[in-house]
Amino acid sequence: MLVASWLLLGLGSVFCLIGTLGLMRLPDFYSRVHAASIIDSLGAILILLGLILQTQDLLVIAKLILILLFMMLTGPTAVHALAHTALLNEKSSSTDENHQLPE
Amino acid sequence: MFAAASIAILIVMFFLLVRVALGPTIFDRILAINTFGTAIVLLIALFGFLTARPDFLDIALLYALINFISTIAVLKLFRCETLGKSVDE
Amino acid sequence: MLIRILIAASLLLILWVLLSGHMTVLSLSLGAASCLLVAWLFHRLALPDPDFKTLYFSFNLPRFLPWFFLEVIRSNLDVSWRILHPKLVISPVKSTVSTKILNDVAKTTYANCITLTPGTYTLNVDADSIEVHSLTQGTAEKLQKGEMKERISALQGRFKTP
Amino acid sequence: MDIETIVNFSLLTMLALTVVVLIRMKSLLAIVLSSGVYSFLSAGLFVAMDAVDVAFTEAAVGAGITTVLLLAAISITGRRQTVSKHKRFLPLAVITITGAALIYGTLDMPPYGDPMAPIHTHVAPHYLTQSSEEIGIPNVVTSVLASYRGYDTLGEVAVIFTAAVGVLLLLGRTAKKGEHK
Repeated sequence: MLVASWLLLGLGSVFCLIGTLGLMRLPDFYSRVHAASIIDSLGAILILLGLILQTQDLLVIAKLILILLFMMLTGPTAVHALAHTALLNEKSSSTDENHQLPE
Repeated sequence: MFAAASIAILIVMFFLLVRVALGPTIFDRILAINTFGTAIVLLIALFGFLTARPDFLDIALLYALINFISTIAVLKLFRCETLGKSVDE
Repeated sequence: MLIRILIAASLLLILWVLLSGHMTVLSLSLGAASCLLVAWLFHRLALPDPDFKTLYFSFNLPRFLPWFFLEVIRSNLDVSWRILHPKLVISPVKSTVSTKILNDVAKTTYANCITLTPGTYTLNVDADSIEVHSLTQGTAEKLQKGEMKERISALQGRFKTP
Repeated sequence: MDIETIVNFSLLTMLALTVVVLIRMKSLLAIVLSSGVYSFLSAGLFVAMDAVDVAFTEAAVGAGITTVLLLAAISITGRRQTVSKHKRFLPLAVITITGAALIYGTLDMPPYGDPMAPIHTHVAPHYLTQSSEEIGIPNVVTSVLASYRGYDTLGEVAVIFTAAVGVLLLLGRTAKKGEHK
């Protein structure tokens, strides 16, 4: 049980680091979103699962599962809203010459 | 292992901060800040286990929700130029 | 409407008990009162479906979730490999997927599942199609084949009509 | 060096870095968002120092409400910082003197976590030992805030209520103006 938990925590950290590397390496905003979603999905899932295996307290497990659930529900929504707004902004700035590109 | 994972998350946070500073577009910054929220939720959860006080999880839970709200608020501002109207208007 | 408020309040009460951990009469009654108040205040915002359509929706979830979890791991490994590759083998592409056979809940689930698997995320959701940004040509083609869509449309159960 | 020290120092370093980033930025939207990062970091620091309740407030107020309120303010003003034409020496002098005074003040403070510090020897033991008998709430911080310092908290609530009413009045007026456009 504990070995599995350490393994999950370690793997989660590695995926978080890979996601960060991607966030630094990838060339443009739209591809960077993919890198950030590695941290949001597998990085967070593995670390929280690893923590769940560490405890026997049912309340703590319930809270960890709730955190996981909220993240899995809000994460994609936020990413979609971000990408959609970026897309709209790009479209309106390509038709409107006076539009300033956001910094 | 908690310590190693915490340090990994701290490194992640540092580089996200670099992305916030570099930009170049505001959407890159928002993306980095949103991910920063995820990272700090994980850090607090790990830190609670590190110090054997899992009641810190309440705060992690609150952060997971707050982070979403501020991201959505700023995106709405972008979309509608104001916070007081609905998206369809 | 009263039933919907009560359902929402009892769901909130479960959350209250999970978060507080106290099972005394005082704590529970205060919790119930505040849950009712919140459910009433936000009844215009969102309440559980009175016809329980979303409940039917979730009966097939145990079959879907393990597959989806494996899919998340697979796509994570794929994107990680591409990031770690010294030459950064990516070919970002936008594509459109039709969602005509899905109802609203399934559409939302589909869009969220696409975003949750790294390598693809939704850019735009229309009435009967979803615009997707993929990191590589391969993931875009895989999405076009529609395995995930089939599995999600199987989740819809008896409410197949949109 | 143990891990808690590492976490503390890393958070503090990132806090300082965030301030530098904030100063260098010109776009007000980016500044408001990055100040959310600042709140997250300082709340993380509060967690590391065991001040869980303060961290709770910092997260809800600093990262949540403040961000939304500042965004609302930006939406009815402008998005770019105007270049100030004032002389910069006076503000610099004021800030330097205030900062120096604050740092001088910290020299008198007892070390962090010192059990013999004045704050830990006066009323705190009484609160810690007697609060569950006198008030009957498991959380000591709550009983101190809501009962031992009840008048103080009443005053705070009045301040927050006034602020909320003020914000509602200001935002409500602009919404009506928007309708006329």
